[in-house]
Amino acid sequence: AVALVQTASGKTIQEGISVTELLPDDPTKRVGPLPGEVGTRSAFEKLVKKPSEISSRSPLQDFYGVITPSDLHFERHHAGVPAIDPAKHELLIHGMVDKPMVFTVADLKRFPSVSRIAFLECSGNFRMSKETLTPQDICGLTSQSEWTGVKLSTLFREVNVQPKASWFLAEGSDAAIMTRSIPIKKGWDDAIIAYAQNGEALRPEQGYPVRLFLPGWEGNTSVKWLRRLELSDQPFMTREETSKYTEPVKDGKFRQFSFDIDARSIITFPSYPKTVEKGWIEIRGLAWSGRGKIVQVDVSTDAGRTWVPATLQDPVLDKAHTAFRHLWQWNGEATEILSRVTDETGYRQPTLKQLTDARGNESGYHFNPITAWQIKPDGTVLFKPETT
Amino acid sequence: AVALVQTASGKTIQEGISVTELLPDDPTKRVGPLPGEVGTRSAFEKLVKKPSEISSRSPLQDFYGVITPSDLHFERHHAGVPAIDPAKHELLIHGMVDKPMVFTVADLKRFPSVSRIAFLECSGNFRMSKETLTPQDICGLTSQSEWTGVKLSTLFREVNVQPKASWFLAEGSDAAIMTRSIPIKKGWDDAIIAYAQNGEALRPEQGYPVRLFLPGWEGNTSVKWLRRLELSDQPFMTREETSKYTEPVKDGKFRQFSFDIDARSIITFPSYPKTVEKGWIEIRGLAWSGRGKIVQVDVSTDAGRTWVPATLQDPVLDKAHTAFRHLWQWNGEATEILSRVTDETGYRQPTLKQLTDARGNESGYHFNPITAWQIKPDGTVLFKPETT
Amino acid sequence: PSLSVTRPDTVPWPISFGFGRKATPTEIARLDIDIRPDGKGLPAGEGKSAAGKVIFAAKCAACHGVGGIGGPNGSLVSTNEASPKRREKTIGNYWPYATTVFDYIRRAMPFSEPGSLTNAEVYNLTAYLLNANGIITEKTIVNAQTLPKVVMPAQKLFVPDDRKGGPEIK
Amino acid sequence: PSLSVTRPDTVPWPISFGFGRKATPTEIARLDIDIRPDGKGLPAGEGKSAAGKVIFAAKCAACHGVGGIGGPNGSLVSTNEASPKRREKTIGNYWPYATTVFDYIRRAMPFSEPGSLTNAEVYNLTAYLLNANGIITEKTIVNAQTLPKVVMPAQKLFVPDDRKGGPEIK
Ligand code: HEC
Ligand code: HEC
Ligand SMILES: [Ca+2]
Ligand SMILES: [Ca+2]
Ligand SMILES: [Ca+2]
Ligand SMILES: [Ca+2]
Ligand SMILES: [Ca+2]
Ligand SMILES: [Ca+2]
Ligand SMILES: [Co+2]
Ligand SMILES: [Co+2]
Repeated sequence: AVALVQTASGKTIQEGISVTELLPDDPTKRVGPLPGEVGTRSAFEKLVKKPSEISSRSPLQDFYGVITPSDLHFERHHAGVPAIDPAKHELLIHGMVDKPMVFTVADLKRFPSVSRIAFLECSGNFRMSKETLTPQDICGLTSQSEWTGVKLSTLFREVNVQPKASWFLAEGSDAAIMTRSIPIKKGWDDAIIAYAQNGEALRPEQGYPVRLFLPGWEGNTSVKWLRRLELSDQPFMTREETSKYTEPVKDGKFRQFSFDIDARSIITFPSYPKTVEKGWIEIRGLAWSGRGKIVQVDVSTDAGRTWVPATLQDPVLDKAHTAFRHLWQWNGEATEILSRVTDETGYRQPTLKQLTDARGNESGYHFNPITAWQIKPDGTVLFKPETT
Repeated sequence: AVALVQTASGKTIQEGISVTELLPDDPTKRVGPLPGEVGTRSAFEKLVKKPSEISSRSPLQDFYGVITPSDLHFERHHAGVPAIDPAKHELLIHGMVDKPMVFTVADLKRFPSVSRIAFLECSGNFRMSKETLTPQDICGLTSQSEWTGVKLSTLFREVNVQPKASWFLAEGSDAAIMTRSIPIKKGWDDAIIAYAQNGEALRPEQGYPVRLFLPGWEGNTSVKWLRRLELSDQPFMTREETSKYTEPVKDGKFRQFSFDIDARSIITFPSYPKTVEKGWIEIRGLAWSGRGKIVQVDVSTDAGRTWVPATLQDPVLDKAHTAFRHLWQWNGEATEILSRVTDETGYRQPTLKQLTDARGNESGYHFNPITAWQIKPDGTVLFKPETT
Repeated sequence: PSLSVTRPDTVPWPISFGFGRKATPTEIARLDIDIRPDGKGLPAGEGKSAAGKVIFAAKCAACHGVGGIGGPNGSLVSTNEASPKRREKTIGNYWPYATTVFDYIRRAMPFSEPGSLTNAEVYNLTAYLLNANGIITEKTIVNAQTLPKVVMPAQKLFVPDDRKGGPEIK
Repeated sequence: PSLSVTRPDTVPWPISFGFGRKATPTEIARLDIDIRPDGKGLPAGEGKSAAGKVIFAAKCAACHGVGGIGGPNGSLVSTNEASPKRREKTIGNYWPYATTVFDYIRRAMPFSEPGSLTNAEVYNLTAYLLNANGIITEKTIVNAQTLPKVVMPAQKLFVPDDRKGGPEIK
């Protein structure tokens, strides 16, 4: 038997240390906590989402790579996170089907499964009020996970969806009984009834025990805590697809059922509130498109006058946050840095001016403008609220 | 302002509920906890590593997809987990270099970075004592993360490694001051000085704040809590590459510096202690190789008489756990199910008999035999200790 | 189906995996609470504005303002703001279907006691909010027949998304 | 270097990024504790088996057994087991280099007080363990000159990995 030296206190240090508390000068002289059941996050890493009353934003500027730690996945819900016993939870599929059926969570896990790494973004993911915004503030309502579940098409076959069905309603079991109407094509294409995220069961905030996951579509359509799907020959016109999640376009009209997330990118380093030093800087960021793979990210380090393609981190996945990097030698002069993504449909991320020109409005859902950061001669980095 | 209804109590339910405690019958009638700073794991999910005094095994049978949740990444350390203040931690590179240098963690993060999804496996990852073993028991010393850091080659260039250097020593700052000698070629090829894992800083158990990561190599060589690299023209013959991490081969000899993880696969579902029912079963598992990509996984459902290629989950990545699946209709009769991987070098996972024939021994490091599960007529699933 | 296959993509996909159970009409009815624009799903019963006004004052006004205007959780009733830009979105000026009013109130309101209203209360509240927004008269009886026929002022404002990917910014 | 490039793979890689600082000889010396098989790294000083025996009894035997045999954390000294299969791996029968004994004890032992031994204590313990395993005599003085010259019985047993991938099972 190994002598268990300082296990408990070592563990206490690891979990509860305050920055002022003294660590051992030399960690090589003190045996640390031995292997445990569940790992910890270092007490030196203060990673938190930024909650408002209706959402909680992921700290994009603190992330590395493209996987969002599950406990830092953004949250958006309309009546809080329900507490659900997975043994009692069921999914009902009915309406225009030959065999209306009920599936327990255990049933769902028995079907052929699929996993994919993909982003999930709220379509209301844009803010630009002031210079002192972080990437988290500007667009922290996007996160990425490896999602696992059963393809909805598999369940459609099981219940025998009728040929005339053209939409389906997805309904959650939160206190908002969230509902959205989804064109049936998405259900056949790549919709997943997901029960797992980043290797383990969904987190409660992400729909535990089962949610709809619609790759590339506005987050609200991926209904969490899913309890019911009703097949129909028309949309249900729920409050979330009429009064909400519709956006002003030209001529006083409002666009409805705008599901796809338009291609977008943001530089996450350097960004406010970080500061930089003269010399070599690796500009880093994320780019994604709800319409497929991204094909190129351009970076400008001269306020948009010239653009250089950034390096994309392999593998570039379909409908997934993709990391980009661009090596830049900063000469210490004031400038602005920007990124601009192009996706495989040929869509190039617009400027704010292009967006407002096209829609005649300065806000609304599905706002994905190029984001610029001002670099000041003293190394301060500030968001540039207007990029027109 | 939204009325914050039952936030605290809802949160308590979510975090601390016992299975016996009553949940609301209908979660749609109770507003749950509103968006928070850090997410939770459902209290219904009991995910734990299995600790011994020297290691802690990942619950492979409980995972979905290929990402291992960071707090469930296997642990293997020789003197516990050190508590390290990242602001004080430094990496020294010296020996056969023109410019011996010291890098703070902040310095390391400024260099060009790279991310990759790859497995990490302890080469001592095999047990077969009895029938009532889970995948976690048999080979839970393997896990997968998205690792981010600076390429070691970038640092080699920075310090100007001398042409005659052929090995380097990697040294940790745990209480074992873990050391391994690594051929310099690996340092130039794909070694990473990693500071992040699955989107966030390394976890303390995985080397916080900085570790060596050698894709595809036996886990012990990816020295954690890295404090020093010394370039040399010979190996240092540390205790971990002589007395440990060497394995018996033919003629009473012992193999040293066997770094590559040989291709391996295991069926994680169905597996002990799960039971199955007659009918359709999706056989699921993981396959990986330290020598590159896997190209095929064959599954046998008739005790090894015939084999069928399984479906591989895209993307198949280099030196990465890859999920495989095979749809099987079980007729209720006793049988055995097995999986067998082939990697891109043409290596096919051996049987235990092939391994023992080749090495003249029945145990040792780098044991990667085909693993069989017995399916009993009552649906019980048991490990088959001998697969010869 | 036999398993004598050698390629995974030719694995015979069964007609049915046989997992899950048939849903009974009773359990479907218990969950099938949605209301479609054509009125499908509306329950028996009816409501009137006057009755709804009383309920609204008691259960809703604290969050949505007296008369549905100006509460901390947003107005539900339109006023005549000078500038359309500053105009708050309400049932009167932004909701394309009257059935949504019934559906949403019944599933989600009042925020702190969701699911507590009777169908009659929801009919009354629906009548009240439609009347307060000047869409129906005070006398109109709202029920499964009349509600789907209410034409909402905002319906003509909504257009479906016609973007298909590609270079267009729209 | 200029940045007038259009392809990311042609970004000029600087000779130096300029991050980090030069290491001073003092700070290198403080961390450079490893011992190579050729003796590089061995400090001044020396040790003898008799002195090591006393230290071992006080600081090591509780975990590694009296005389280095049979403790809860494993034997360090060989016995003559009949079957080589059951034979415990020890310094005497499994360690290919004597320098590793000094290096490992100094960096990691005693388990509960790592880093607490003086160089002289480590030399003495090394001498004791080599002598107890019948590799050096009781009189041998162990120091930076003599230790690398000790030929370990197990050295000839170790072979490097010669597998290169490919179908071979080895
Ligand atoms: C405790 C506060 C509260 C009470 C009481 C309350 N509501 Fe609400 N109501 C809200 C909140 C908050 C929202 C927005 C919910 C969301 O974000 O999805 C809302 C949204 C609504 C909406 C949708 C508004 C829109 O334009 O999309 C309607 C309609 C509504 N409430 C009606 C009612 C009625 C009718 C009652 C009473 C029976 C009521 N509410 C009581 C807080 C309240
Ligand atoms: C409190 C228990 C404890 C004490 C006291 C202790 N050791 Fe150890 N020793 C261990 C453990 C545990 C290991 C295995 C460490 C590992 O797993 O890496 C070990 C390993 C060793 C090894 C390597 C054995 C091998 O074959 O790889 C040597 C040599 C050693 N100890 C020498 C000593 C000496 C000399 C002392 C006294 C100065 C000492 N130990 C005191 C617990 C102890
Ligand atoms: Ca069918
Ligand atoms: Ca939309
Ligand atoms: Ca150089
Ligand atoms: Ca090895
Ligand atoms: Ca319905
Ligand atoms: Ca040295
Ligand atoms: Co929403
Ligand atoms: Co080890």
